[in-house]
Amino acid sequence: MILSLLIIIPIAGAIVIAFVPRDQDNMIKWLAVATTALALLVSLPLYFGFADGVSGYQFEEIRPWIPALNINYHVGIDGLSLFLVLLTTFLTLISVISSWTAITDGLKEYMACMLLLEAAVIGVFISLDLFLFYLFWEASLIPMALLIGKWGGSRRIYAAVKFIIYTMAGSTLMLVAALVLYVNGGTSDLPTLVSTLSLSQNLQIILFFAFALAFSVKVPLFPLHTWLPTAHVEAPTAGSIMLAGVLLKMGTYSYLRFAIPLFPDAVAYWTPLLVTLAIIGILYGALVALVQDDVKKLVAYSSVAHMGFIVLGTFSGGQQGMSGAVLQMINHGLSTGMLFFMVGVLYEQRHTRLFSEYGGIWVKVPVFGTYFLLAVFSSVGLPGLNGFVGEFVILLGTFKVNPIAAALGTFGIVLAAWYLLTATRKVMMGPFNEANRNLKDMNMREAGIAFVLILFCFIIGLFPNLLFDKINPATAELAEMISATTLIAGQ
Amino acid sequence: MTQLIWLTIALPVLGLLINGLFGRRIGNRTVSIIAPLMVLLAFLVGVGAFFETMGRGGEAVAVPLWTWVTIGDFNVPISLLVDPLSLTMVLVVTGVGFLIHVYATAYMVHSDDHGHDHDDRDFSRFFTFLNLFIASMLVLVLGDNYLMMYVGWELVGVSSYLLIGYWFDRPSEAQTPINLGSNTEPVKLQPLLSPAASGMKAFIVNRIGDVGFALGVFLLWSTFGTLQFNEIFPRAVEVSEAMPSVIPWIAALLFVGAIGKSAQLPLYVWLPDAMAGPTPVSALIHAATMVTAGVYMIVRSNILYSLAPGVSMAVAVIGMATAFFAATIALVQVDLKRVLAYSTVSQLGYMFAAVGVGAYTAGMFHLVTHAFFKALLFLGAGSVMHALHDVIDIRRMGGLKDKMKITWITFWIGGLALAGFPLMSGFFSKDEILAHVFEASPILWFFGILTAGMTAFYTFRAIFIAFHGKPRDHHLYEHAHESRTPITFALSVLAVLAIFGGLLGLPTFLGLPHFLNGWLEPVLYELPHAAEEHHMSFGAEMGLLATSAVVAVGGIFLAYFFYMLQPSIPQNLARSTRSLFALLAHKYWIDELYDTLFVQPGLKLAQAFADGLDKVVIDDMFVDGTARLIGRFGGILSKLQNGYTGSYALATFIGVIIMISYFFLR
Amino acid sequence: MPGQIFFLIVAAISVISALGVIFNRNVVHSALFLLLNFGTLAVFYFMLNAQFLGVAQILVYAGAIVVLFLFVVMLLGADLGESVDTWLNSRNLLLIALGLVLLTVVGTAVFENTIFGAADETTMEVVEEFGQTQVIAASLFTDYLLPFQLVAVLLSVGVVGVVWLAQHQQRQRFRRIIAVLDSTWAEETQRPNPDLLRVNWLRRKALFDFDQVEIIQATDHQVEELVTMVENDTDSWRRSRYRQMRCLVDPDCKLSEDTVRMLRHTFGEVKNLVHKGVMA
Amino acid sequence: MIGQVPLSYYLLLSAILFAIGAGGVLIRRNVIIVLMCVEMMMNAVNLTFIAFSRYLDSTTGQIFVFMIMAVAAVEVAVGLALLVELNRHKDSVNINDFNSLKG
Repeated sequence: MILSLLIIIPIAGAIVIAFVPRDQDNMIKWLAVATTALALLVSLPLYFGFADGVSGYQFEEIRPWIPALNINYHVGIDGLSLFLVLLTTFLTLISVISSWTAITDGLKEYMACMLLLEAAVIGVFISLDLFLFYLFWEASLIPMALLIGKWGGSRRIYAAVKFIIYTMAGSTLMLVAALVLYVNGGTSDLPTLVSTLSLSQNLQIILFFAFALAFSVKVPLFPLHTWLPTAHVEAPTAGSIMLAGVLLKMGTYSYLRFAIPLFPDAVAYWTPLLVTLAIIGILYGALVALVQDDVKKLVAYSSVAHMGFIVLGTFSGGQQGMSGAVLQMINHGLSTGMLFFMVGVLYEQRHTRLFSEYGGIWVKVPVFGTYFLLAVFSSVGLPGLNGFVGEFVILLGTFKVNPIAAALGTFGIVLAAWYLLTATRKVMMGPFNEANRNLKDMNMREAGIAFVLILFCFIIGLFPNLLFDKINPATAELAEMISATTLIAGQ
Repeated sequence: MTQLIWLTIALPVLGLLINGLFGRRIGNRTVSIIAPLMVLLAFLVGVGAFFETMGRGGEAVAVPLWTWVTIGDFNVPISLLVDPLSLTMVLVVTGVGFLIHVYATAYMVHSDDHGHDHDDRDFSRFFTFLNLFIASMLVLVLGDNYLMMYVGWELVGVSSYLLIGYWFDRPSEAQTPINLGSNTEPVKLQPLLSPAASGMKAFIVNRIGDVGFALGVFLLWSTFGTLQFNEIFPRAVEVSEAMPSVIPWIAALLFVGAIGKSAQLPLYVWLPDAMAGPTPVSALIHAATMVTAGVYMIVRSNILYSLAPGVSMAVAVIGMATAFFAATIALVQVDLKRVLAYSTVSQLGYMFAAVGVGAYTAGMFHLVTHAFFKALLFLGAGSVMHALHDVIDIRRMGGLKDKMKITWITFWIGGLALAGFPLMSGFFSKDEILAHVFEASPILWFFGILTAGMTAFYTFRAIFIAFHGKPRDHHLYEHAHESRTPITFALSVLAVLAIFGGLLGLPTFLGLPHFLNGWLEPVLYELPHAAEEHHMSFGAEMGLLATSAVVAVGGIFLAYFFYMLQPSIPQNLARSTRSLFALLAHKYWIDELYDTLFVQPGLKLAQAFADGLDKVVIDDMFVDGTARLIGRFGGILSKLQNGYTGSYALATFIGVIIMISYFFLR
Repeated sequence: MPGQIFFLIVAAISVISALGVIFNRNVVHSALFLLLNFGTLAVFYFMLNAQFLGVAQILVYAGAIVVLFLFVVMLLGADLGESVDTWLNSRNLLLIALGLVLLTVVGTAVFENTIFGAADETTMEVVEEFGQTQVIAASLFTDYLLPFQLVAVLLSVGVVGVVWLAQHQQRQRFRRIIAVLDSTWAEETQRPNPDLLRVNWLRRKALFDFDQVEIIQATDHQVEELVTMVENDTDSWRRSRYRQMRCLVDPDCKLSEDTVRMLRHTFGEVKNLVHKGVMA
Repeated sequence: MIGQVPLSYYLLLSAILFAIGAGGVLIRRNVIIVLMCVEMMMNAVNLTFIAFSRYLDSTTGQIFVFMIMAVAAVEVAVGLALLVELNRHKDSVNINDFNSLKG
């Protein structure tokens, strides 16, 4: 019952907020915080109650949804989605608290959108039925587009429209593929489909392409990524945190949940292309990030690079790569979420994101500086922090199968260091830029959020097994599923 | 005590947390007590473990802490390895580290013009990062698998980035051109990089090396299936027979990491710029400890390098080439710290030459002695800088020996040790390396001896210019004064170590005890069919000893002759060989070369990607392009809706006719 | 045979009157021809034994609808139709051709196949009771009751619609609407004179059809908000008018030069507001 | 006397009337005339209905005509009201002036 609760609570919260009179700002804020906190509390037993070393879905619930078409509301989680759900509830709470003073007009709709977004995203992560998944996949677009469209920057309408149409165009093919699967398999239930399905190799390749297109837009994989910078630049701080922290993971997670198990034979066919695009994404994202003059654009392109790593891990074929990819999703959520939060803190005081406006502010805001530096190090992959574990394991897994790709990927971390440290130098170091003279340091609220975020980074960095013990069974199953078919495919 | 070895890491981390979180509140005095205290305690734990290991006969003990990562068959525990090699490094790191911490407590206090002192602005931040470095270095040396070593590898890289960029708001300073006499036009020098820029440069160049190291670790795992030292080394021989090409690849990749970290050719460029950081940092990180990580790595994986003779020879060649190359640049440097920086690069070259030819103990021996006298020299330079208000250009010094007695004497001792003056620690370690190198290949030995001469020359060039002769800048000279006790205490302890360091490894052919050989013996894996130890004849050994002594003394005398007796010679010589002099002064234009070869093209490519490919091609042409296309297509359709009811009626009418004729005429 | 001759005569009259309705300059004459046409149809209904409908035809069509036409013609004074020669342009010739095509098709269809057993030349004796009003009323109020009610509803809706349309006229029509940015106003709109409406945009904060912008007392941020909203206006009619619109800025309302640059970029011209009277 | 007229005559006549009505709608630009022609088209259809009802001996046709009459009446009423409203706005009766509803 917990999983359905996780969807019901945010929606209920949104409805309650809808009834609060418009001018009661404080009440709305506290209601939103209460709802998200409750959702986080409800999601905690998922971690503690999760049985280690057991493959297969846990906390499963099946209820008839459209009995006539044999489609039912089937939800459940396993190693892949457990931490993504926790990440979602956690980041939403952080986003709500971080937009305490940032949002002034239309606070009611803002908080409602935030809660609905949380519900939709959790839905995506826990649904085990193709159409339920598709429903939540599309549902998550609306609140995000509203967040960008209403509370965004100057070109927000363009960014919101581009965001919707880009993702929508990608996922229409997926719907068609889902229908084909439904027709062939007789049901849209994922576990049964995976076990009973036996499609021809060519059909699998085509269907995989349809699914892959939808997910690649969301990841975003190299050629389909241009919506991300515009969306990030225009989105409000909390919007960016949610977009980077959680929405991007829907793409990579769906690869692991739907594309690979449903079409194992097609994986061998598509892996070279996807790995190449991932590598390009890593190097290209890093290079372009180097010359950005807008901090948010830089972090957006860094997300493209980091997600490239995750795709590289997913298609590394080995269990190490996959587990690393799942862990890296969490890490990217935390470190990029924190980076956006930090940029948001600056934006709230200076209302600008251009590097030229900043410089040498570490003197003026030491606490902010330290947290910003820790966030950068987590993103660069400094050992002891979470980024390192994920990246190392992904590259390790990839090296066993494809040394050249691993070499290029490893070179990617040099570029990552280059553009992130350049950004640090432009913002924090160098001669003090007088424009920032009345910049105030982080207040208790912001420092609290930053501390919690970096604390989790350290915990994952020092004790990754806390997560790996739960992720490994699921990725073991996936890895053996692929290796079985690749053997058959005689590769 | 061995089981408590994890304390050596935990203590600095504790210091780091205390100073970091409560630095401002507990005041600078307490900060400057906590930091050195932690390192001292770590040192004491190290000494305890040392005696225990001595008692145990040097046999390794693993201290597991917790399993870090387990995914399928990839399992990496966090555990510390206590064996002679790691203990040597622990003692060097914590010992020299402690002295430098004590030195820093006084060094980071600046006295302004009218005499009263005030602490550096972020006093606690400096000591936090210093403790962070000690902790990361100990993780590197104590780790008992390659992943822990890699973790330490990156952590020291980060702490060096933080420490170099400590004065992050200082701009880059211009260097006064070198004048070569009245009528010739002076040689202009590029401005020194700002601390922030050199910090970043250090981190990125290190990271390029780390890429090689990481790939080596991946290759290790994919061939051996594990990263534990005690599981890899025993099976190394049998694996190298099974897959002959793998071990050389692993050795080469790991060596790339060593090049990056220990500033060998071609990735040495970051070390000279790292002098922008405070002097204690240069002493600790860029002389004694971090840069020696590469040597430690090769000595640790000695079996891999012994099984890959080709790569080992390459290591030796690169080492010696770096030694020679760096020594030539050091000859003409005008900045005291940069002279010492290039000397460090050169001495590291020696160590790599040693381990390259298989003389692992000689490499370690030189590493230890170098740590002592090079730290001493750096601290001496720091003390001089401190006294002269951060002026480090030797052309503005002179005659300081009367003003700064202790610094002068200790600097002399350090200089003698570095030059390899007989009976000093440097002499024994460098001579042992040269002996082994001679055994391997006389050509390398020849370069080695040449570099030794040059080392002696540039060391004493700096000493004579700075301490002897007439003061060149009277205002500075008036103001110079001896540094306070913590500095002089550190200098004198290091001076003692520099003198008696040699006792660790007296030449065996004279029948004298070589402590290090015995001590490191359990760590070194003997090749089963290794060629038996072919001893050079006694005469040859003696001859080598004599030549290196003569070369050292000759270098010192030459410097004395150039700068004390005939001060005009250097200027005339420089003027006559102007092009060569300018080449050396500009460090063979290497920095500019890298800039034009890698940095600028990288930025241009990035710009092309960002504006060209990203904005125009993908964004405009495909994304917005299709949008515009559909928009235009929609426009055409909308023309049909022209608002005249008449045309609508006509359309319906035509439709009716078509339907009727279809039905009736079918 | 006499029946057929009578039929042909009446048919000729109705066709001629139909053509009369179309090819007539004067609308009133067309209306009268239409009346004649309806009359001939009523005659046909009688011939076909649909007496009730014949009477209904005369009452409804001839009586009510034609009269309504005449009434509207008189109301609007649209007595001058367009000149004849404009009819025979290319488009109309095409229509005539199409009309002929339709006729031939229907004609052939009618003559070729017999229609559902209706014998062509059957001589139908007069069935006395057929077509009587009682018969129609019987079926109307039994199996067609629902349509009957629906027609009632339709008629009432029609009436309501017409009444509303007619009543709609009294709404005031302003000659000019000005969007004003003045934080000193309390109320949202001011009407200095009947056909001038000044709306304080700061209060309304939404887009509406305005002809001019006056910035009297507003901050840079508020002006920027207006410009952003105007930029994102999706109403194509309004978008086309912004370029020609005037924007008057009160000299003592200090705006930063990049706000003024933004205004100049959005509106046609930006001038200083000269205080003629109290209100421009 | 009345019965001799065959059904096809009536159908042909209503077709002609319908065609004239349609022609009128397409050719004329005066809205009132257009409305009149629409009325004519409707009457042509009524005639067909009644002719069929007479020859097929069923009253359904007549019921239908009854309905059509009601619709026609309402249609004219609303049409003219709209015309009056539009006329006040554009003070012209030419159908092509009312073209603001365009793409």
